[in-house]
Amino acid sequence: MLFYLIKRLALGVVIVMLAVTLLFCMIHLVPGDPARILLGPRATPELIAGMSARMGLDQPLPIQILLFFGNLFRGDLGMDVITNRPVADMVFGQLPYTLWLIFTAIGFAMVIGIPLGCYSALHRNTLIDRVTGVLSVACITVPAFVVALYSLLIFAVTLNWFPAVGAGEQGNFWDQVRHIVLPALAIGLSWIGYLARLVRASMLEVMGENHIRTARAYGLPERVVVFRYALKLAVLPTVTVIGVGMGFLLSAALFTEIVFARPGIGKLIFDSITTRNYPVVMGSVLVSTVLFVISTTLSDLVNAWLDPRIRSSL
Amino acid sequence: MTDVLEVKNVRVRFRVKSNFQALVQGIEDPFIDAVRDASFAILEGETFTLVGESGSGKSTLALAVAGLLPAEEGSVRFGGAEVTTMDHAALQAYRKQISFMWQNPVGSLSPRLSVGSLITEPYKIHKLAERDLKAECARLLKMVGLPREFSTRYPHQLSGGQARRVGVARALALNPKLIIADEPTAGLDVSVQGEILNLLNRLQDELGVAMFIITHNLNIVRHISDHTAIMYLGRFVELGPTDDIFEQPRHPYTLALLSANPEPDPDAAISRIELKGEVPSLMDRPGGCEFHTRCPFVGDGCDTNPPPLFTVSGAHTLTCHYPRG
Amino acid sequence: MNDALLTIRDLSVHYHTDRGELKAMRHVNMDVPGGSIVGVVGESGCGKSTLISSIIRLLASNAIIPCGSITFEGRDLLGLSREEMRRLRGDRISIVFQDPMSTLNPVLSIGRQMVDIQYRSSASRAHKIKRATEMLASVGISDPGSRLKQFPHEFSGGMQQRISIAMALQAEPALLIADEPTTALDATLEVQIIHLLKKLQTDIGCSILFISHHLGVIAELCDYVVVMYAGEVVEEGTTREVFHNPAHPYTERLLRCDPASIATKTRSLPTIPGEIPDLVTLPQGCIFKNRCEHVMTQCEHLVPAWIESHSGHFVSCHLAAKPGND
Amino acid sequence: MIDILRRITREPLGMIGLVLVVLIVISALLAGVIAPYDPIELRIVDRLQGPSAAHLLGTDQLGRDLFSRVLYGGQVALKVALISIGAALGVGVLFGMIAGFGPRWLDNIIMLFFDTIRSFPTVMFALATVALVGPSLETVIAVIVVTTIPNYGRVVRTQTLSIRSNEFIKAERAMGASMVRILGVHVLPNVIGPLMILASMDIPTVIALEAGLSFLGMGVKPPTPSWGSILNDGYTLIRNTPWPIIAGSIPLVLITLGFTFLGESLRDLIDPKLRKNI
Repeated sequence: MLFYLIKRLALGVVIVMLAVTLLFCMIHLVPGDPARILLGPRATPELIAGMSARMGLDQPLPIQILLFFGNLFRGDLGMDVITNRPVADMVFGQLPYTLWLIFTAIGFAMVIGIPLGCYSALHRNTLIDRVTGVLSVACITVPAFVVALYSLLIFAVTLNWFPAVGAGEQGNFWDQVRHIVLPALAIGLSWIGYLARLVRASMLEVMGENHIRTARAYGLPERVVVFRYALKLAVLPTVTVIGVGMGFLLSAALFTEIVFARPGIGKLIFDSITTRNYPVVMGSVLVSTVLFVISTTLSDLVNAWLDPRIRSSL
Repeated sequence: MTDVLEVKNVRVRFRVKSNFQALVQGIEDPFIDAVRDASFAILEGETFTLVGESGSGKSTLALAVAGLLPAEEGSVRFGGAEVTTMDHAALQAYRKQISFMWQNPVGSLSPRLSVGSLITEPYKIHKLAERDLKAECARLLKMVGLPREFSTRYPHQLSGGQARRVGVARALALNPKLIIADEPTAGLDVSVQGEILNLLNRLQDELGVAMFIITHNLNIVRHISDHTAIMYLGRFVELGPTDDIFEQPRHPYTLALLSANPEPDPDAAISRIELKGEVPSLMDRPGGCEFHTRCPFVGDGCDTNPPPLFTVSGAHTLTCHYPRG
Repeated sequence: MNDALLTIRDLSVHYHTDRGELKAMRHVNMDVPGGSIVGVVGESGCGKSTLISSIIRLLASNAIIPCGSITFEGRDLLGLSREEMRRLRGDRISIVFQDPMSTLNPVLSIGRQMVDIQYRSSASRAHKIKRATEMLASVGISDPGSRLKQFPHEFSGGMQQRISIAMALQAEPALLIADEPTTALDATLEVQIIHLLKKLQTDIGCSILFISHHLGVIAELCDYVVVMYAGEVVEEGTTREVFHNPAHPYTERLLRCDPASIATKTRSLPTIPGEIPDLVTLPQGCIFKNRCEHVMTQCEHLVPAWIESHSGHFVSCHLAAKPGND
Repeated sequence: MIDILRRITREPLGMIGLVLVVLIVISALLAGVIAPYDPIELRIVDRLQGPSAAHLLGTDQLGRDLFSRVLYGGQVALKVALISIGAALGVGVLFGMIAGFGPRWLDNIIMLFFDTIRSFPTVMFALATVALVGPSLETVIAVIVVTTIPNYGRVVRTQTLSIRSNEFIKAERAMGASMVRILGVHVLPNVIGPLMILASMDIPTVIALEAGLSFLGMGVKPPTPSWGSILNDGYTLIRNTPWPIIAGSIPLVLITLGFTFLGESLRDLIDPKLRKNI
């Protein structure tokens, strides 16, 4: 178990390092000098050289990467070239907003999606199952930013039920809740459909397995068969999917943060890209990558905790 | 008669732990021996059968013989040539002279190919496609007793017995000198098992091909085999002419296997020999005689001394401290 | 066999398929007397699994039962409500399935599962655990107390089958259905399981409906035998009668082609040529006619009746119906 | 093939999917014929009109006919979807089969790269790339190809691994068949079916991604019409008129629904066991 954990963490570190290296290579390989792009066409060569030095771009590529990792170990993600603030402060200042948004969205999707999927599986081919099925597909297929636009249009602009922009007043819990409803809905809607379908499919599969037949053959009440014997197995794939889904969640969060002008890591990335602020882009992408690695590792651990077969093969 | 195949002291090892895991968990040997010290020979045109239960290493030995798994030690000689040290080209030539029939009748046929393409697959692999493949296909189908129309069917449209026949036809395609058949009757009904065994017998009579059959069912062996070896935990425990083994089984394990398939007669005196417990793990082989943990006739020294080789008569040998009979 | 525990009369089961109605089981009659072991023999496609599923009423959703009755302890199982049927399962009727590896829930411990199925009892949890421990010990699992905490995958196939038997017999049912319980196991383990079943049956005094394709095992274990072919019961009687005087040509051929029954070496083993007929488009007349050596004119059109050729020995064959043929 | 088509049309959802897909594909292809106006022609006089007989979906802030822009936007969406999925499929199949069939170390390396690419949230990766290279259709396609390869690669690898342990592959090996022959004749035909279904269900995802990037102003360059840029116009005009949002989202939702329904009925017909989360 400990061996597995160490292996997973080592792999995660390798993936993050590889990702950073790839990004550096990309910056280096694509035509155009980031410093020149940042400063605009009328910048003097001296200015550009100065900016290159500030961004660390005057060093050879391997040195740049090494320097970046060296700073990383000290918790330093570099400096924002425009405001001269540490990137780490900026990123970690924005991160809680995004995390709250993602957790609210996924929590809300789980609370609705999983029971819906179970219900559909157990009442297969009934009207409700079919309606849920079609609605789930519809939910999955509508992109998050379209949902965001419509909820903004309907609930914020037209009906004026919820605020349209921002994350709410610091320290005012209810205001923050009011501000998170629409963005979380925008992200979570497709996940409701996704989880409902996933749980339905895996529930149907589990209900067809031999051990469920055994449980029924021993006369266990259907309630016990479903909730104790089948459900635990049926949610296993959900854990993996949510773990891997961190990437999609972050992408969706980016759109909703922009649409609702909400602070967060997605908005930070977008804003720094429009201002060509590379250190901030770099830092935010790195943090997102780390988030992804953490969430997949966590989901594997939860799976191992839920499934003794995985646990003992570790 | 000359040997087609001669196997001497073959040992096959599998890695079960990575070196790192072994180091962390303090295991000295990250390998297990799936086959230990196996020696036998197959004469031209005769059938040799290997009997053993799951985990006995019988299939592993067959794969090593076919050059599909490396042997750690020992030699496999086919027509005088050493198989274990062959390079790629020599192995390809070797594979033209042997054919391997796999356990699962339907599962060993590529699901998206028609029976016709399946049977002529060996010609295409060995670039002998200039032959008239249609005629070859018809000839092979006739040999195994399937109508010509079968060449357009697909594996999932075949019954187990029919699929097995297709497998036999494919095995015969390149006129091999040796056919290795892993559980040729597995998954087939009793009434169909007879058909397949009869087919193999008939083909052997007609073509003079040598056969190496692997099975867990000692009772089918009597009718098809010239020599038989019984394997337990990767070792031969009894080896000899089939008739001798059936007339005078001497190893307790052989006796147990024979009695495990009782006659279908309610009045027959049932003298089933019940073995204790289960097959030990290969990672934790018992000391002394490796069978002593399950043997009903265990005696002094069985748990400490390796059993001696005991010769019953001629080629009939076994390893046991206290042979029965 | 009037004191029958389980009586099946004229039972048919069909499945709705894309190709049409698959008549998997037709007009089946059989009895399981109390305290006896009844073997059901047949090759693949004979309807053994349909028979079991219909007794415990866990048929696939596309199955229909056009006719017949299953009487168990005086009650018609087909007439029971789902809830009544559920109450019987695991209490009066229990079952051991073929593939031990997939029979037990992989994410719940053995102890949890064994305690769960005692949900009917009002005994304390400690008492239930004690009962489970006793059951495990009685099927020959050493150190049962601590093994209750383990999960199915931590046991070998033979051990898992022992656990399944322990669970099935925990409530001391009147009828145990054993669906090829040894097919997935090695021959030397099969012996152990057979002996175990026999011993437990004597201890508990239940009946066993033992399904197998293995004639030798049936001969050794069973008091009565039922022979099935292509969805029909073709012969039924005491094991001794059926094995010594097979009245149906299929039984007779099946007994002949078992390689175990042929003690002398032969290069040409007896077989039953031909294939099982398609159960969607059933042929007229006798179901076995296309593979029968003794096929006669009436076999072509007339379905043979279910007749008693000797006392307690039933068969459905035109040969047996001929006067003076027995 | 015709049989599959007939069976799809028998299912209501499959039929709806098919009709939607055919409708949108045809209208995109024939945009030049159907569209009543030039999609990039400015007519400031007509700006911000609601739907009318002249402008079915109204006009945007520059007076451009939204219906015409939606039709032409379909061309962009389909082009991006087909090219990028086709390319990603090709590369993914190749690497997936190599990973699944090749030696263990090669598998590990390929999987490490797949995992690394997967760890970038797609949109952030796309934005970073666009920021470096500048927005264009080619950049969008390249980004989508790079980020989708691991999806297909992983599916192909899993399938190859499970096929590899089948006896029929062992049988081919024992007969001495070459690696190329085993992969091409025996593995590929068994992998490609489920993969095509996955790909057809990915088309909506890719179209949504293109629209998303264009929405952020990081996709196609204006004034080229794209559903995403129409939505972006709608976002900036949200307090003035709802029509650009409605116009941009309708085709997006319809085509995603169409391909999803079609893909799902295909999957249910051909391979009911295939699940989205492989």
